[in-house]
Amino acid sequence: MSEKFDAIVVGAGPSGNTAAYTLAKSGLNVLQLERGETPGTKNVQGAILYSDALERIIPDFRDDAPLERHLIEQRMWVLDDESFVGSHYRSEGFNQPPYNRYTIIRAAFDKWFSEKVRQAGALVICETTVTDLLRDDKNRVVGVQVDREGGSIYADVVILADGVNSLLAKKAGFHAELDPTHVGLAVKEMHFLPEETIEQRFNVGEDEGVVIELFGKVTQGMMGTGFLYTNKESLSIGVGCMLSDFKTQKISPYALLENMKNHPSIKPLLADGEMKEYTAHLIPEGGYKAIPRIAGDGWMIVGDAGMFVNAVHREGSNLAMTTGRLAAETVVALMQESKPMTEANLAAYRNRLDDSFVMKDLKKYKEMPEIFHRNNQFFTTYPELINRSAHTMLKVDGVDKKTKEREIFSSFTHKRSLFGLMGDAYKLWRAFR
Amino acid sequence: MNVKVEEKLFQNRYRVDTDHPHVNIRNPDVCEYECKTQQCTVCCPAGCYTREGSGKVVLIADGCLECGTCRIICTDYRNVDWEYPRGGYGILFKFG
Amino acid sequence: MSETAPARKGKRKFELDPRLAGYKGVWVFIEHERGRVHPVSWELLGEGRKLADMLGVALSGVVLGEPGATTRNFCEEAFYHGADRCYLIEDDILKDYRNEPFTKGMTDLVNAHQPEILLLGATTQGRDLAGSVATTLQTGLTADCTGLTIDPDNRSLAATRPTFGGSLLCTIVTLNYRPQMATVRPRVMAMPARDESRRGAIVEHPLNMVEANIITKVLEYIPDAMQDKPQLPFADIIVSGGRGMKKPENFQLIWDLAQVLGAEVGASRPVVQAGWADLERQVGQSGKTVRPKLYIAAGISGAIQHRVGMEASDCIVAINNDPNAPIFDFATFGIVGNAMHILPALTETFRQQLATTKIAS
Amino acid sequence: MHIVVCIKQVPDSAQIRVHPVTNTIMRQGVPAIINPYDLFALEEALRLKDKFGGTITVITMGPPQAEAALRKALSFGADDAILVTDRAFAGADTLATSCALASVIRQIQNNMPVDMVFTGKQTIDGDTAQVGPGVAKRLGLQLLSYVSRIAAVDVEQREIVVQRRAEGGVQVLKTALPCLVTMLEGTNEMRFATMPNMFRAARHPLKVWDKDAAGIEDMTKIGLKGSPTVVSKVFAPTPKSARAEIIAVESGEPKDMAVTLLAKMFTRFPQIEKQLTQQA
Repeated sequence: MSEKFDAIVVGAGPSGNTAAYTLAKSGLNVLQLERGETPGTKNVQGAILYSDALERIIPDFRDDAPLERHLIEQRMWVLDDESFVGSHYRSEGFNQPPYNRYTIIRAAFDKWFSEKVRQAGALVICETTVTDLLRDDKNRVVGVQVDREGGSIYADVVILADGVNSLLAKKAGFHAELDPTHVGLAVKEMHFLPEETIEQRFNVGEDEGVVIELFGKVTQGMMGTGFLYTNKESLSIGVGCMLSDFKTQKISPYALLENMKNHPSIKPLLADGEMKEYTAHLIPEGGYKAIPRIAGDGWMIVGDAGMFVNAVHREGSNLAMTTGRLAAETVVALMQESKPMTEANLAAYRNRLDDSFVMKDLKKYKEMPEIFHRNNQFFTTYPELINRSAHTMLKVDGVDKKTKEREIFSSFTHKRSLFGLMGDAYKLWRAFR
Repeated sequence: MNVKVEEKLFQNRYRVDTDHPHVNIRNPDVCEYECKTQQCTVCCPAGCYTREGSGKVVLIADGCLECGTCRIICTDYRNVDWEYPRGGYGILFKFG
Repeated sequence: MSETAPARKGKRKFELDPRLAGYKGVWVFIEHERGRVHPVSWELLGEGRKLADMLGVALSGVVLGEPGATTRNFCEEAFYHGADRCYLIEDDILKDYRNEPFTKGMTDLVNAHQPEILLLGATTQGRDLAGSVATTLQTGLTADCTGLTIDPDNRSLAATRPTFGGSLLCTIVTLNYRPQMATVRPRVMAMPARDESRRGAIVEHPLNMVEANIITKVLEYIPDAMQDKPQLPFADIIVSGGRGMKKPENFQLIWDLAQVLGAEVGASRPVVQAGWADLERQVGQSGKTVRPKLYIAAGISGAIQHRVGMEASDCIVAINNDPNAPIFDFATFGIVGNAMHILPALTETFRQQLATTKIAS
Repeated sequence: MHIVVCIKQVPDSAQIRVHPVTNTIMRQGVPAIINPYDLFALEEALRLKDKFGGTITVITMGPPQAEAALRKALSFGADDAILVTDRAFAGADTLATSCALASVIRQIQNNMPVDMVFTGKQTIDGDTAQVGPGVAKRLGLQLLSYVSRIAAVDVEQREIVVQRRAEGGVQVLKTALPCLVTMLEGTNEMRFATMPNMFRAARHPLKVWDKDAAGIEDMTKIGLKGSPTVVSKVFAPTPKSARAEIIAVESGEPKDMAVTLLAKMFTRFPQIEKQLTQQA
């Protein structure tokens, strides 16, 4: 009576979809289980899509994927309470197809992606929460238990793409509860505006988009960033900070977002918009050192569940897709050689990951999270100093520039010793190296 | 600033599983008498946890965004039982 | 669009099929249950009067019921409320409302006397009947209307109704079909003044049915008062309590006010969760959706879960000691204060008020 | 017993918002769901099937995307599903819709007699409550609308007893099969689908019928052509006044607040005073 598949993929986000797609394309009998009403209804992202990872499995995705705007301009703003110092990078190079980065709306995008998974031949079943993993007498994972009557389903391998909370792996004892220093909490709102208004306000043409990364006082001293992305007819605005910081603060996440929205430099961008959704989501930002065990007898972990996020570059979905693909390719290779899905055989997944940009990038920034954790001046003192410097420099008030420079220098050293400044610079250089 | 999270949640779509709350406080006494910070009442992005005058923490998870914050920040007492809602229930993001 | 705005260009000039020109007059179905006419019927006579006057035609009531003084009295009352005429079918078969005989009676009357407009209440009875009658007559029916008027260009009935759960309104016309039928939501149209000096003509008609041929039988009628289950979705007045009532004992204050008002008692989710009130009484997202004339919310903050279940109420009175409570953002009237003090005062004031009106009437 | 359940895929109207400033309708991100009232009908039909056995055929008329609604109905336990989809049906009002649905049910009946037709009391997008009565009339079925409870079914005698919501109470009605039932809300709770049914629903080959398969002969009776009513205007309602009028009195006495409230309330809402007087 019980159903048996070659592989079960738990979750229909970018990692799960890529895994299920890759497996099904290779002719495997795949079941994908998703707890949302439709794929996407439980998923939250900023959201920016990096073409490369998707292109590798669906080269012509641009033909029908619901893409919002391709990004031609990146702004970085460092804010204090009433001003910001910013850099803008805009290039016609980004405006030549095939485009490299797009804003997307996940509910629509995930639904599209899932349709591709179905077309590839996987059986996709939604509204079904996997509550546990099934084990055999040797403690190998042999399937999943879902929250429905008659819900024991078997498979040679189970790919856990169940997101940042990674409840299944935790329940199975594969890894421990997340540490608040390893996760960020982001809250986001969707503000709808007419297309033309967005294009005028952000100085872009049809289908062209802008990303604004926000640093400084918007996080009120916590380690984190804000963001504002342009979609076709909406803006995604959000702010995220480390949970460990939230844990010691007396400001609620929604108040933080509300404050940010009311910053004099941001408010006009949102004016007259219609807020249509408020979301919250955790981001696994523990980096390389926090990556748990990612494969064992009959199971593998992909995407957010495995901490595969590059917090420094705010990349996640591309890592998710890549891990999903590499996990699936590992399974396909083993199946072709009729090898069992043992821990030893599935270790090939880790090797593939190590050879990919995923692990290389994460390794490069492995010190980053800790540096920021131990040095909150990056989020408090510096933004204020930078803004004050700009103000001093730009204000025309009869004071000569040399004196101004001296004032700026002394305000830096006053707030933070010369040693401190040099140390910070060194730490950042080390981490980025 | 007086921010009303209700106004924000009003925009969202939910299918509440009335008889099956997916988040529960394990032992309410721990929240009331032992936990000094009651940080869940601050950090929950949906304001699901409220502190009553008496010091009791009341949880109504209908507006839950299923982020997991409350569970993870409860490091001292591990007093939150947290599961995903039954299939199809809970928050249903329109945009995500 | 302002009323003086010129007619839109290209608006099709509508010519009524000459075969339908014989349809004249405005009819209102006089709905009754257990010897009592549903107030919506009088409201419709008030509205029908305006339409009939605009068209320069007669306004008629349609009464179907068992033979006797009660049924005849409905016709008299219809005249008092504005009807010029009443079409009457008296038959024992029509003692209780049933779809089959009422549909036959109504369609026979329409075919015999050809009204141009037929209005019914958007009640369970009116909608049951209207759907069957319109299908039998193969004519257009606009359901659950909140506004009626006559298009001066072509004498047709323009019926406005909410759609998509009330977030939109649309105006609907019935073109080359007669009669133009509409069911109208109760409590939307004004109640006309009752004028006992008004008289009218009764036009009688036979039903021509035998009970043996009617398949559906009414075994029993159970009045709501006989049922122990609260009937929140159908209540006209609801008094609800929330967590701000502090203690389960204080919830008695809610019951006291409800008793004076003849109201149902509602509750917010936390209160039900705490066991102060039955799940049956929970208003909101995971409870009941209500739409009373008056909703009194005491100690309820107005969280979204509650709001979605009651915001369609005609009048919302909120009592809360937190002036920033979200409920004040959408309530009609607000009292900032301690519910434990305000509720007894309200109960007493209502009691006095009602005692006075009782003496006066 | 063969029960046909008519369902409709509708936009989740609870998600449609009117912009508070511009007073325009915000349509973005409004999902399509099974009309909630139809779920009560489906569940009631499933309960009859649990009790007496038989077959449940779910039908829906709509665009190809309505497939999702049918698959969901299959997952709850329906046996078969028919998607009636054809451009010719577009723009139908209640009269034309009931014509098309009645024709579909006649076609189903040709293969297997239908004992009962179930549907919700109304849809949340149209809110008319008229398609059910219309279909019953066309098929000559006994109409049981606004049913709050199925009290008894006698399969041998082909009789059914139901409670029907009436003004101020419920009617207990007894009638003979075949009949058409429109279900009231809150009468039951949709079951949680079993995993085998989820699998079956995902794999079930759907029947897709166009107007010919649906047995439509007279094209003037369906779609826009067959609709006597025409929408002449769609507009947004004037928004409710934003904030509550706060009742404040100089004395600050609850008693005075109550008196002020009553006076203001009865002025603005004479119907409330009337309601109270009527009750008294």
